[in-house]
Amino acid sequence: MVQMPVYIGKRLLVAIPTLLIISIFVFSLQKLLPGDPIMAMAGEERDPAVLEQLREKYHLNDPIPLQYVRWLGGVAQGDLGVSLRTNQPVLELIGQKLPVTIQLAIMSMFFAVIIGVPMGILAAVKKNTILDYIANLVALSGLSVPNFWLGIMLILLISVNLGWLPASGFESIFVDPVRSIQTMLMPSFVLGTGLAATLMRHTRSAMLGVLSSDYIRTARAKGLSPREVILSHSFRNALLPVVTLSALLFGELLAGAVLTEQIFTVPGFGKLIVDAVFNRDYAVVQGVVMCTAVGFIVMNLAADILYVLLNPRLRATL
Amino acid sequence: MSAVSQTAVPAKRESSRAWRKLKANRSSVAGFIIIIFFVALAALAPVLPIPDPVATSWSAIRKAPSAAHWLGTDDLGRDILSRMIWGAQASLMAGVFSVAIAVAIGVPFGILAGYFGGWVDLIISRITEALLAMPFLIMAIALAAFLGPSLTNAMIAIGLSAMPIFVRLTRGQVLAVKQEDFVEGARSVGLGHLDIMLRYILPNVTAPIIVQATLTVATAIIAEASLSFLGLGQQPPAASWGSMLNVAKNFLTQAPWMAMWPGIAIFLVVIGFNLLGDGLRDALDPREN
Amino acid sequence: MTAEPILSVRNLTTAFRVDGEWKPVVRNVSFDIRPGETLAIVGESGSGKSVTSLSIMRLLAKDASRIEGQVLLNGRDLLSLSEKEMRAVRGNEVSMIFQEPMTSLNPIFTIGRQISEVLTRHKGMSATDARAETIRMLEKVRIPNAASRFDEYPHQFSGGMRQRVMIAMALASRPKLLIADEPTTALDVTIQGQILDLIKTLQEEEGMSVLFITHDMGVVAEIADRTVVMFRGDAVESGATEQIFHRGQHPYTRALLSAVPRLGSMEGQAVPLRFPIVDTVTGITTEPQPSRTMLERDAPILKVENLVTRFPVRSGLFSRQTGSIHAVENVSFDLKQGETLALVGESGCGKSTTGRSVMRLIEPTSGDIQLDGQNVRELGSSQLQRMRKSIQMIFQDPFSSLNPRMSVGQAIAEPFLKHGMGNAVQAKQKTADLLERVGLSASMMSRYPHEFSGGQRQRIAIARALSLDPKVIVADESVSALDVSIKAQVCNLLLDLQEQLDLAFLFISHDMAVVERVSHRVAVMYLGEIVEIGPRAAVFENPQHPYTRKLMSAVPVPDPSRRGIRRGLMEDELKSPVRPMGYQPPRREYREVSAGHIVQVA
Amino acid sequence: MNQILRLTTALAFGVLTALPAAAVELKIGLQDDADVLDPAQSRSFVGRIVYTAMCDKLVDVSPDLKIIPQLATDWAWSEGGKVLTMKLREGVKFHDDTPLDAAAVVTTIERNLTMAESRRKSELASVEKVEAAGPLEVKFTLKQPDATLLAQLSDRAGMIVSPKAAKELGANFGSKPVCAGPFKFVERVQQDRIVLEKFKDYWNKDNVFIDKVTYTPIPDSTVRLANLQSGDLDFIERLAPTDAAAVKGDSKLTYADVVNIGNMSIYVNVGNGARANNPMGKDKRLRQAFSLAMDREALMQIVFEGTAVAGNQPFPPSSAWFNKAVPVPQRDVAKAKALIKEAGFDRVPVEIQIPNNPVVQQTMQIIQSMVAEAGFDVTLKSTEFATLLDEQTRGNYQLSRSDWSGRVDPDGNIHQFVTCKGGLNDTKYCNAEVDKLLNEARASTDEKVRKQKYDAAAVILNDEQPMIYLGHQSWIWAMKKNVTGFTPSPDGMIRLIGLKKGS
Repeated sequence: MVQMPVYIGKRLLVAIPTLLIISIFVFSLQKLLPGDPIMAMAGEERDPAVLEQLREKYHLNDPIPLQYVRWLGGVAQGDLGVSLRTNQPVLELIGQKLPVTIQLAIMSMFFAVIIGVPMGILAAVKKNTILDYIANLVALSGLSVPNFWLGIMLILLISVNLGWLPASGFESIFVDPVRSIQTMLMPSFVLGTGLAATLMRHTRSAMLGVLSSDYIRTARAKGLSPREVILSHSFRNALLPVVTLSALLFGELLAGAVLTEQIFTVPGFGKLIVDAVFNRDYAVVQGVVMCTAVGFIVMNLAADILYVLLNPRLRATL
Repeated sequence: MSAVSQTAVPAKRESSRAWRKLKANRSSVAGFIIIIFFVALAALAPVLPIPDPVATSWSAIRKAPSAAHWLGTDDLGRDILSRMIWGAQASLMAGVFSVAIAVAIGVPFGILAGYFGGWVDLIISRITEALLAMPFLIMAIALAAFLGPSLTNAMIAIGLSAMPIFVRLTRGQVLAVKQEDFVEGARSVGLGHLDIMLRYILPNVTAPIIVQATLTVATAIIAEASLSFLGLGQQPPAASWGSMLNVAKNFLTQAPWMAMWPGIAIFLVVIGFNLLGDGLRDALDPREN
Repeated sequence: MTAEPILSVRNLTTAFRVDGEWKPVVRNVSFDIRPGETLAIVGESGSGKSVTSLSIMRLLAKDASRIEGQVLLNGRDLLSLSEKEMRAVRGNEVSMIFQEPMTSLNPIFTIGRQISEVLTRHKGMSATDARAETIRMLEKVRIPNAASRFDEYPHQFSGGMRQRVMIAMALASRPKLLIADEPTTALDVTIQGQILDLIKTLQEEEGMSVLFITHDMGVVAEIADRTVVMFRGDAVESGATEQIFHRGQHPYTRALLSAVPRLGSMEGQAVPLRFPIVDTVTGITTEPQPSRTMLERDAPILKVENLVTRFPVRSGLFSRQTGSIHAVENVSFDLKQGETLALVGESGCGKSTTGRSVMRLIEPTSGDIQLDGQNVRELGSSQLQRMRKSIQMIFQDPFSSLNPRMSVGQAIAEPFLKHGMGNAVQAKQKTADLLERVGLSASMMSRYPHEFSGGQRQRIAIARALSLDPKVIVADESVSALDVSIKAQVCNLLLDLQEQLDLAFLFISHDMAVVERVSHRVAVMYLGEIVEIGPRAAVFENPQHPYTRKLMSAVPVPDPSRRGIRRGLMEDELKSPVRPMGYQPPRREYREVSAGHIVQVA
Repeated sequence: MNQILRLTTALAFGVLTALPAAAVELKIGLQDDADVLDPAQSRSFVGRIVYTAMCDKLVDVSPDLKIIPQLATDWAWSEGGKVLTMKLREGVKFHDDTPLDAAAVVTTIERNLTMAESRRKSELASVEKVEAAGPLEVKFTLKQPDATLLAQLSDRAGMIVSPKAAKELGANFGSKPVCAGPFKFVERVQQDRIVLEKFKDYWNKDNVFIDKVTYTPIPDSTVRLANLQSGDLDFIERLAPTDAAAVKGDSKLTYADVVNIGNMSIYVNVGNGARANNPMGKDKRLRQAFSLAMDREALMQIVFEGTAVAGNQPFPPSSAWFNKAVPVPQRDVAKAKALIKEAGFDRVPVEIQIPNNPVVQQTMQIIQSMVAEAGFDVTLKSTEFATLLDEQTRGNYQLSRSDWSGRVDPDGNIHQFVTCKGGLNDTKYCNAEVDKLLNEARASTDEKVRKQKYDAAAVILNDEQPMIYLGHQSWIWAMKKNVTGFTPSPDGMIRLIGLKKGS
């Protein structure tokens, strides 16, 4: 346990080159993507003088490496630049969108966990029975339905035909919690089902692995009931890989959020970044991708730490 | 009394055993049948007695399914059944080729990283990690935007985005296989790195890669649909299921069948690949031998 | 011994479903265990002995197995009980311990919890009472500082200690019957001795019956009152242990016994001696042939001086090296052509690392290795590949030592072709020749490894090693994983090949009895160092170093008349070879006992 | 995290202090998110919709596209169209309670002319200087006569902002815009909403019946409509034509549309770089043939359900500026074929660059199949919009499909596209005669003179066809039945004056 800070420190050190590589990737997009951001933002109104002046203002005429160094310097001081499109500081934009996406993520995870984990356990315990097949089929369906399609269908059914839930929009949870959850129900359900499928399958295979292990045989040889064997001896062990997976799911979640937020007009990260890519709002793209990457790395780290905390062997040998 | 007589020699090969297991798994057979069905449709598209998928008809715009047009017509009066069949080509190709790209790049790098370790591993792993930290679809969108919207470019984008998964998987497998005595044995008889990688490591890491590839085909088909949905995939007048959905979403209330069929087709094919992938996983899993 | 049996197994038949067909793996097995008695079921892999024990406990997967017959525990048929009633039997009336102490305990629960669970479950004890009782049990199985170790996790225990925990757990509910399924197979020989002693002691104290499952005749002789011999699913012979050992009727029993290496059976024998081989069907015995006397040579083919191999241990934020594993420490020996030098010692003593260091599969830290006149440590990578022609290796696990994706013929021919020793035709000829030489048929060339049994695979591995006409072969635990009858055959093969090809073997093994049979000279390793080295007879008949003596006395002797004798082994374990940075290994002094027999004294 | 905290407190505070209980709130669904909320810097169409509620202009435009008073009550041209004098409305206040006077107008116009970030410079390029001729009188002196100036002043260039706020916030004015419109800025959450509330001191407050307006961007028109149907929105703009029937048939909704002042066209690269060297770019007969091969009426019916009208000029046939002597051509495949043959072709290979949006793709696929009958082998090259613009400007295209949202003054819809040095002349078409006609039309304030010039230009352009016009879309709005008093305007704005929302 004494070693935990060292472990975290080590992981963070390793994250630095990863983040640098990501920053180079995103920055080179600026060079790679065709289309002039200034033109894109000008739209119909293209006054060459104004365009030139804007290019100067945002240093877009400088060589990319110089721009990169300048940007990196800013990032080091917590300045991610300003959106070309709205002049808003990127950090502020992120501050606006992050809570939305976090709420979406948490609610989706909630759906994923309450659906995926029990189903996974059931499928593993009832391996090769009809229950297993049904659980598998449900999970596969979750994986196989395109998110955006399910989203559109739900809007049509639940909002338009039945009028049960708002079709889109967003309300901060701090302002109107009820409406906030209402508006997020469908998007998080859509996102959650896909994740639930993945979660279910991993829970199942982790459970199967544990159930066939020697120590479960020992537990059964001790005369423990199936309930004790499954919930106490097996599930906690099976939880370990599932926890790690959840961090990876976070990345999947963000990717899924891109389209889901588009469909449900949830003003989160996904929507922000798609719009930014299409508008060539590079400062936003760079800022958001970096932020996402940091989030992903932090989630991974958190999952690994949790893994260690749940696993006595690693806890000691860290 | 020779050593030979000690045990009855199993006559069948490992591969045929895997094949038998696969055949015994009903759901993977179902998956296989679904895939074969769509592959056959796609392959037979040019010879099937179906209307030209790009032939427009002003008199038959957005007609509901009927005897003349079994699955109805689209916003330009084109026969949806025909477009579905031709679209199957695009969607299946998108799935298979993008995974082929991912495998072709990811596996060699994974082998290099796993086999050599050290600096090679460090660099490859860091880059892989960086790629993984960027959400799949966001990368694909950026790449597709970079390359320009087209089916080929969408496939490249999806392939490149899926590549890190294969690097990571292969690397992990190589690390495991490297522990096997036969690899050390190969070194001890004086084989070079290339020989060991190609003849000792690669053949022994293929099973999980095949499984992952099958499952990734499913993901890639959805990814192509997603990119097409954003207008970055198959371009008109050619059809892919995703681009059909992209158009259909504007006519959801007027012509729901336009969205229904491609949605169902994507669902079926994806579930087919998933079922097959699961079946392969079970069949190739050495633990269950 | 006339009391009613505790357990009475009648016509037990267990079948597994394989690809939709029911395939019996245990057929019509019957035996009784009386109170206080130990019954051993002995057999080689695949004989159905473990399945028998799992069938008794009904621990096999329900949908994939079918059990028929009767299992009477105190007259009650366990096979007819409901699952719920059966749970009250498991861990309560009948307990079980398993082969793998490393994986048989749940890694995320403390050992205290895992033991007291039995007590709260079966005896209705309160948590406090269960804790007290658990600590008593831990003391009973001789775990030092039992109370303080209650809250520790399995990984904090060594293999031997874990097996004690398992035993404590099994005995916590004071069962009438203990089923021990190969409980010592995964343990080092000194630890095995301790555990066997412990089981014997506990059995006397508690008066329970034991069903002991093992493949090791030495262990059988030590522990069992009566013995059942199983062969391919059938109980071929049963009776009092003495009777089985001395008057075994079934050819298989005799084959098994003849193949068992016995420590001390080589007294007065100067050179290695082949195992006698009994045909498992006919019972015809082939008399053992001694190896021919070694030719006198002056120059050793392999000379190792002051070999040191260490692995860095890193920790901290920047992974700085904070210590080293001193795997091989100042090891020197030489090996002449036609000679077998055995490196013996327990797991972790550095014997395998020594073998790999000599071949430079692992880079040694320092020292000098002369192979056939070449300085191995100075070779460049291409020279190294060429050097490997003259020294080859055979590995322990026959299932992992061959590339499963390459046919046997390809595998054997590959080194020959790679080193440009001939063309494809010659390679094929050579492969056929080698296969015949190792007792296989040339027609098997196109088959793949999984089509062969373990013993056959090991023969293939040997053929492959021979394809380069090496002078030295490092055999790393090459017979350890084999069943006893196969082991004997492979040992004989190695001796044949040595004679024919004048090979030098560096024979790495933990099996003292096998070593005694096959080696000319023996080096005993402990914590990375050679503590005693000398001619086989000198070391075995006049062991000097305390560790050598301990090792010798721990080896189970397949002689039932010696049953009941306790070794009185000290209950300590192998120490760790991890040293801090800047650690200076002490200077060692050696003493020559007799010609070539050298012992470490300090 | 501080940011978030501040933001949430601000939000919470905003809601608590919001409006009395019976406040009438109007929720409007927009197609995009607005960009910077500074009239000097803004460039998006939806931004203008928001300004309509927030920022009054010197003059406004009536539904029949006449200039009408707003902040200026009266104006007059003098000295041959080189001086414009405007009288300002009395008693007008900005949202920050500072009074609107001539000085404020001068400050705003100068800000538009000089601020580095200003996008209004070209719109006001003809202005030499602007000065206060009295407390409520402003005088614009021009470099040369410019008839388009009034139309420019009816848009963002004429939106007068609070000089105090402009000075305090500078280029960041958009973070908290202060104007003199009927609604004042409350808050904005990017891509989520812009909230305005009624300005109680608005000069025309008696005609404002809405207390609070929320604009929500929802790009997907289906979802936008779904939100209206589910009651989450009161009003949406740019309904998809395909949904028109559904809205008309919905008893809970009201439908409104009007043909807009913009146009849809295909640019032909006639002189922009190397790729102008293509058959269509080189031979006007092929361009004419292409135009004739299309059935514009059918196109408008199929794609736009009849809500759009066919066209062949920058202005819709309903416009006063449309030259009736050059009517929208009927489809004539035979003539098209003849022209192609005359040009020495049998089949004409054409590559058309199009933005990857479904409606345009649908349009172009129809055109593709229509012109194929005449002999054009069209390849459609879909491109992302950002890339398309870039390629179009750099001349990396043969034909390119582009839309123009339209300007109130005819000049804005034609001059910059086809004059040799026109800022949006991506075809690099250059004809001295056209230049002369269009410059003269711009300089005159006499509508008759202007009409004559535009008609003359239309004849030439219809012959040369550097841009092949397809038609004119309609603005389509849908609202709840209880929303009344909305007047559709061809400029696509949503004017809230007079708009009511019942219970």
